[in-house]
Amino acid sequence: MPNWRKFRPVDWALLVIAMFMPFLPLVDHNGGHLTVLVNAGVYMMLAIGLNIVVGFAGLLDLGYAAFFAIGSYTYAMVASPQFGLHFSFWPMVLMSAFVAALFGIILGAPTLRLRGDYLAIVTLGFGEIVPQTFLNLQKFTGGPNGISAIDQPKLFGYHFGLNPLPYYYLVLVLLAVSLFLANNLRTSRLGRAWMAIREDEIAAAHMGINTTTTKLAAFSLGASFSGLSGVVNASLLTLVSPDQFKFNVSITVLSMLVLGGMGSLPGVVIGSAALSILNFWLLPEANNLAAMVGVHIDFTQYKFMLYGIILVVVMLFKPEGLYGSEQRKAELKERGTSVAAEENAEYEEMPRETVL
Amino acid sequence: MELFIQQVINGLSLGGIYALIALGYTMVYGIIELINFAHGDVYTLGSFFSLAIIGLLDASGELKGWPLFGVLALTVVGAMVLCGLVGVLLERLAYRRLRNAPRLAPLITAIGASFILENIMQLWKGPSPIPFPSVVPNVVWSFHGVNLASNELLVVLAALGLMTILQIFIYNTKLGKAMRATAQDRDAAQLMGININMTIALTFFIGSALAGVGGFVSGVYYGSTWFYNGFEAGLKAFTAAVLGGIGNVAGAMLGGFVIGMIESLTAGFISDQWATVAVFVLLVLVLIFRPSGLLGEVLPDKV
Amino acid sequence: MSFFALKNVTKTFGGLVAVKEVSYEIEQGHIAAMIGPNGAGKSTAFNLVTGLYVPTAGEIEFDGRSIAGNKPDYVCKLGVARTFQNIRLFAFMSAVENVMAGCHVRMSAMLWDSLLHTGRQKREERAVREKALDLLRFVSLDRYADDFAHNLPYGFQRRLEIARALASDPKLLLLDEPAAGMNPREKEDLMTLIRKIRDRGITVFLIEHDMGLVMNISEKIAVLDHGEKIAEGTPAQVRNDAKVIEAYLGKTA
Amino acid sequence: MSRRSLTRFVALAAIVSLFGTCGAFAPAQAAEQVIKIGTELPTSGGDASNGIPTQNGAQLAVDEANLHAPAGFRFQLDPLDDAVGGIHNPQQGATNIRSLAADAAVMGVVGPFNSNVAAAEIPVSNETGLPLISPSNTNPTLTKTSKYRTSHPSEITYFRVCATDDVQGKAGAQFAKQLGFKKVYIIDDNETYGLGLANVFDADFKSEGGSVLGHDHVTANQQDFKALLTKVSATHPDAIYYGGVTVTGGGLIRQQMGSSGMDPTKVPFEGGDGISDDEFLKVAGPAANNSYYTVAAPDAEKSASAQAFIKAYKAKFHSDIGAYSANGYVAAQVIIGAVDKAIKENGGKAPTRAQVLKTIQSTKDFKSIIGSFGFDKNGDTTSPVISLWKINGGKQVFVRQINVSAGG
Repeated sequence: MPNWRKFRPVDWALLVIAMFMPFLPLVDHNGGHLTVLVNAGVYMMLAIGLNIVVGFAGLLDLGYAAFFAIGSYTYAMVASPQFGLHFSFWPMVLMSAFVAALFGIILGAPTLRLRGDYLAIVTLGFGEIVPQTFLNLQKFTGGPNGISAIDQPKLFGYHFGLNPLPYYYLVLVLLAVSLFLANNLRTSRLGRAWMAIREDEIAAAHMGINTTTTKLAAFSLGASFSGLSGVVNASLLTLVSPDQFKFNVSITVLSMLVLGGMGSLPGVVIGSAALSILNFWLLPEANNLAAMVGVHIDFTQYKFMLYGIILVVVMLFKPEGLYGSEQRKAELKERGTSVAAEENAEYEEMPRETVL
Repeated sequence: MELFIQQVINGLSLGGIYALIALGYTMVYGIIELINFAHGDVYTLGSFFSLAIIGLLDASGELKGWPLFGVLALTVVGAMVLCGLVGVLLERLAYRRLRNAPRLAPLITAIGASFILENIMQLWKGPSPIPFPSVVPNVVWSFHGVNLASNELLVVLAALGLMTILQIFIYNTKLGKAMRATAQDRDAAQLMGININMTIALTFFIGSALAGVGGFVSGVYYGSTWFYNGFEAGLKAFTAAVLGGIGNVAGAMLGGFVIGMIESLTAGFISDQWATVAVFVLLVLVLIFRPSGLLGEVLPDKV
Repeated sequence: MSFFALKNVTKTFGGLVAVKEVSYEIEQGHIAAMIGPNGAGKSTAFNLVTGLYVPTAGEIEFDGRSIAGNKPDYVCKLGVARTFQNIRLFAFMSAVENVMAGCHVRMSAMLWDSLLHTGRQKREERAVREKALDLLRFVSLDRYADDFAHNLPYGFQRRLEIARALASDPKLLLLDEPAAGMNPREKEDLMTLIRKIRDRGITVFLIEHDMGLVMNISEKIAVLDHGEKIAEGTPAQVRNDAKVIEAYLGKTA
Repeated sequence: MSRRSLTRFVALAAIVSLFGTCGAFAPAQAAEQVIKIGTELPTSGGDASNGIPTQNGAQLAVDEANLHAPAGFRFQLDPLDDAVGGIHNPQQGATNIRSLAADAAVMGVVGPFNSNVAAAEIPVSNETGLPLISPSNTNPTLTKTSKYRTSHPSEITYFRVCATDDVQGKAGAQFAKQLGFKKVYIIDDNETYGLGLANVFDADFKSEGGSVLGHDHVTANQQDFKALLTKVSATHPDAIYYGGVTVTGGGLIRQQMGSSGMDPTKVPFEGGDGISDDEFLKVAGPAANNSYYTVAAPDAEKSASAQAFIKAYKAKFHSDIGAYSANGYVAAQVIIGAVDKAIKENGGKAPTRAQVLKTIQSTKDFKSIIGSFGFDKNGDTTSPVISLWKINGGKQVFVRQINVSAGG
C-alpha cells in the first residue's frame, strides 16, 4: 500500500491520469493513436523491467533488447505457421516471461561477478549476438524475414484480431500488474538487498546477502518483464524480425530510465511516457508543422541525438532524473571521495580467487 | 595455404586498426577506470577530419614525392590534433564532473556522448558510406600467390610504430610517469604535485589522437568511411583492450591483432555472418575466465 | 574443537606474506582483541575469517566447523558478523533500513513473498522493523531511525554499524577498530556498549589501536607484528612482554 | 523558482503535454472536401535516397489530379516516414498504416518501399481494408501466399506495380548467362530483400546451367569485406552476384574487390535494383564500372509517354527521377483513378474506402507511363517489366527491358 502522506503533487497527477486512461478510448476512437499508446505501453513495460536491473540493483544492462527479442521469438515460434504450432496466448505470456528470465540467468550466472562496467560491455555484446544469431539461424527463425502471421490472443471467445483497442486494455492491465509487482519488490527483503548491493557490495555480502543470487534475481526478473512486453509486441505486430531488437532499443529504454529517474517507479512512468510522446507524436508532428510552413527538416532524424543529449545532460546536472527518489539523488550527487566507493574499487581489483 | 596466409594478412591489417583504437581505450581506462564509450566515434571522426583536410588541400591522388608526403603529414597531424581536442573536450564536458560519482554515471554519459558524435557525423557527411580518396599510392607485391599490399603494411607499421612511441613516452618521460602515477593512486599523485586534471586531459588527448591516426589509416585502407563505423569497431577494439589486459599498452596491441585475426579467419573459413558473433563470444569468455587479459598482471592487492 | 580458532593461518599476496602461521583461540562469551602496529596483518586476518580472502594455508574453526574459504554471506549466516575499519554503511539508506538489511540473513521471505507481499511477508517485515528499532534503541540511535546513514555524525555511524552487525544475530562479532576517531567520552560509551553486547552472550573479537580501550575490556589479547603473532595472553601479560614493547617502541628502546 | 519547484514544474509540464496529446488525439475535424492519399516510405536517413524520389512521384500525381479533381473535392498527400534512425522499420510502418487507416479521409496508400516493412503492414491493411499499393516491394511471398492476410485471407488489399523477385532473380540469372558468366559467387546482405533475391538467382542460375561457387551472407554495418573477398577471389569467379542494397554492403563490397585480388575491370558485379541508386556510384567509386543490375520497373526515360512526367518532375523537384519515382507516380494514379470513379458512381458524393478498394482490385488495362497493366488475383501486376542496366563510365546505362508476363 503506498504511503499517501508521502505523495507529492506529481504523484497525485499521475494517479489521476492513470484513472483516466481506461476511459480514453471512449473519447478517442482513432486506431492509430491507440496503436501509438500500445507501443508506448510496451516501452513502459520494458522500462519497468530495466529499472529493476539498473535502478534497483545498480547493474548497467546495455543488452536489454536481447531479452525483448527472446520473449518475442518465444511466442512467435509457438504461435505462428513457422512450425505450425498455435499455442494459446495467455499461458505463453507467462511462458515467455519465464524463458526470458531463464536466459537472464544463463547470461547472468557467469557474468554477474564482473565489475560493473565490464558487465555493461558484456551485456552489450550479448545484445549484439542475440539478434545476429536469430538472423543467422534461418531454419528456426526465418532469418531476416523473421516470423510472420503470428497469432492474436483470444479471450472468452473474443478474438483480439488486429484491432488496437483490446491490446490497449491488455497493456493497461499488464502495466498495472507490472507496477504493482515492481513496487512490491522494491519494498521487500529482496529490494532492500538490491539497494544494499548497489550501495556497498562488500558490506552487503558481509551482512549475509548472497550477492550473486541476489543480482541474478534482479537480472532475471528484469528480463522477465521484457518477455511479457515481447509477447504483446509480437502479437500486435504479427511479425518479429531481428532488426526490431537492435542496440537502439536498449538505449531508448535506458534513456527513458535516466530521464525519469533510475530507481523511481513514478520516474520510470514519467520518463517512458515523455520519450514515447516525443518519439511517436512530437517529432513527427514537428515535421508536419515544419512542412506546413515550407521548411523540410526531418526532426525524427535527430531522435538519437536527442537521446544522447538526454543521457549526458541529465547525468551531469540532474542525475536523479526528472522525478528521482531522494535516495538516488543523494547517492548520485555524492561528491568528494566516498570511502565506500574507493574501497569497492579496491575490492573489485582483488585477485579473482579472493573475490566472493 | 596461400589462402590462409592471405587471411592472416587481412586479419593483421584489420587488427592494426583495432589496436590503434584499443590503445586509447586502455589508456583512458588505465587512468580513470572509465570505458570511454565515445572513443570508437572519435576514431570515425579521425577519418572524417582526414577527409576534410584532404579536401582542403585538394589532394586528389595526383601528388608524388615531397608534396604527397607533405599532404599526408599535414593530414595525419591535423586529424590527430583535432581528434585529441575532441577527446579533451569530451573529458572536460562529459566526464570530469562525474569523476567521483558512481561508475554508472560516467558510463551513461559516455554512451550519450557516443550517440551525439554519431549524429553530428551523420549530419555532417550524410548517412551513407563516403568514399575516401586514395591519397597513398597502393603497391601490391605478389609472392607465390600471396598478395601483400603497401596499405596493409602501412596499417600494421602505423600500429606497431605508435605503440612503441607510446611505450617509450609512458616509461621514459616525466609526463608519462605522471600518467602512471595518476593511474596508480590519484590522491598520492596529487600530493606529489602532479596536476591531475592536466594529466587526465593529456591521456585523453593522446588516446584520441591515436584513434585519429586509426581513422586516417582505415580511410586509406578501406577507401571509405561511414558515420557508424565507430560503434562496432569501438566495441571490438574494447574487446581487444580487455583481451590484452586493460591498462597494458602492449596488451592492447596484441589483443587488436588477435581480434582482427579471429574475425578474418572466421569470415574466411567459416562464414562472414558469424564473424561478429565470434568476436563477442570471445569477449564474454575472456571477461569470465580471464578478466585480467592475456598480458594483464593480477593487480597487486592494496591491504 | 574450540568455539573459534585460527590455526596456523597464512595468507600471501604474490610474494608478500600478510599473515604468517597465526594461531589464536577464543572462548565463547569472551572479549578478545588483536593488536599490532599498522600493516601487521590484523585486517587481513579479519578478512580471512569473514571469507573475503581465502587463506593460503591453515584452518579457521568456528562453532564446530571449518569455515576457511567460505563466502562472506555464508560465514555471516553461520553467525559471524563484523564492522569495518572504514565505516561501510549503506550510506543512502536510512538508519533503520541499514539495520533491517542486516536482518536479511535471518529472514525467510522468498521471491514469491517479495513479489506478492504475502501475509507472511508482511508479518515478517513488521517484525523485522520492530527488531531493527530495538537494536537502534540498544545503541541509542532510535531518534535517528529515518535519517540517511550518510548524514549521521561519525561516532553515530560507528554505533549504527554495530547495530547492523548485531541484526544478523551473530555468535561472534568482529569489530575492526571500533574506537577509531572517537573522543574519550565516546570511547567510554563504546566500552559500555561492547560489554553490553558480551552480556547478551555474543563473543566479541576486536582489532584496536587504542591501548587504553583494549587493555580495559579484553580478556585475552594477541599481538601481531609483520604478519606473525609475537605474543598472546591477558592484558597484564602482554603489557610486560619484551617482544611487544620492542615491536611498538622499536629495538633501540 | 527553487530547484524543487522547478522539478515539479518540469514534471507537470510533461503531464500537461500528455493531456495535450490526448486532445490532439481527438478525431480531426474532417474537411469533407479533402481526399487523402497516404505515402508510407522511408524518407529519412540512409533510406531517404529511395523513399524521397518515390514520394515525389506520388506528390506529382496528386498535384496533377488536383488540376481536374471532381467538383468539391481536393486531393492531398499524407506522407509518413517508416525510417527509424535512418533505416526502414517494420514496427514504425505498421503504426503508420494504422494511423492512416484511422483517418477516414485516406483512401489509399502508396507504399511501403521495403519488403520486411510490407510484412508488418499487410495484416493491418487487410484488417482495415485500406488499399496499399507498393511501388517497389519485390518479395514474392507477400502476395503469393495468404499468410500475411491474417484477417480476411481471400480479400486482397495489398497490390504492387513492380515485378517480384522471382521474376527479377530469374531475369538476373538470364542476364548473367547472356553476359557470358559461367561461374559466379553469390553474396547477400542477409535482409529480406537481398536474401530472397539472391536465393532466386542462386536457383535459377544453376538451372540455366551456370555454376555457383559459393553463397555467403554478410552482416549489417560491416566495413571490412576483405576476408570474405579473399575467400571469393580464391574461387576465381567470372562474376559476383550481390543480393542486397548499396548501404548494407553493395557499394563497399564492389569497392574493396580491387584490394582483395580481384580486378573490378575483369570481374564484373551484378545485382538487383538494390544497387540502382546513385549511392552505389559514389561508394564504389571507379570500381562501379563493369557492374550490371536489374530493375523491377521499365526505364521511364525510354517511354515516350513518360517524357512529360520526367519534365514535370525535374521542374518541381530540381533533380533527376529515381528508380521508383515513376512507380510511385503510377501507384498514386491508380488510387486517384479509383476515387474519381467512386465519386462518379456516387453522383458526386464522397467515396467509401470499400468502393475504392473494389475498383482497385478490378484494375485492368490501366494505361500508365510504365505501360498498361492490371492486378491479378493476388494483387500483383499483370505486366511485370524488368529493365536491365549496366554501369559504364561512371554512369548508369540502360541496356534493354523485358516483359516477363508471357514467360511467367
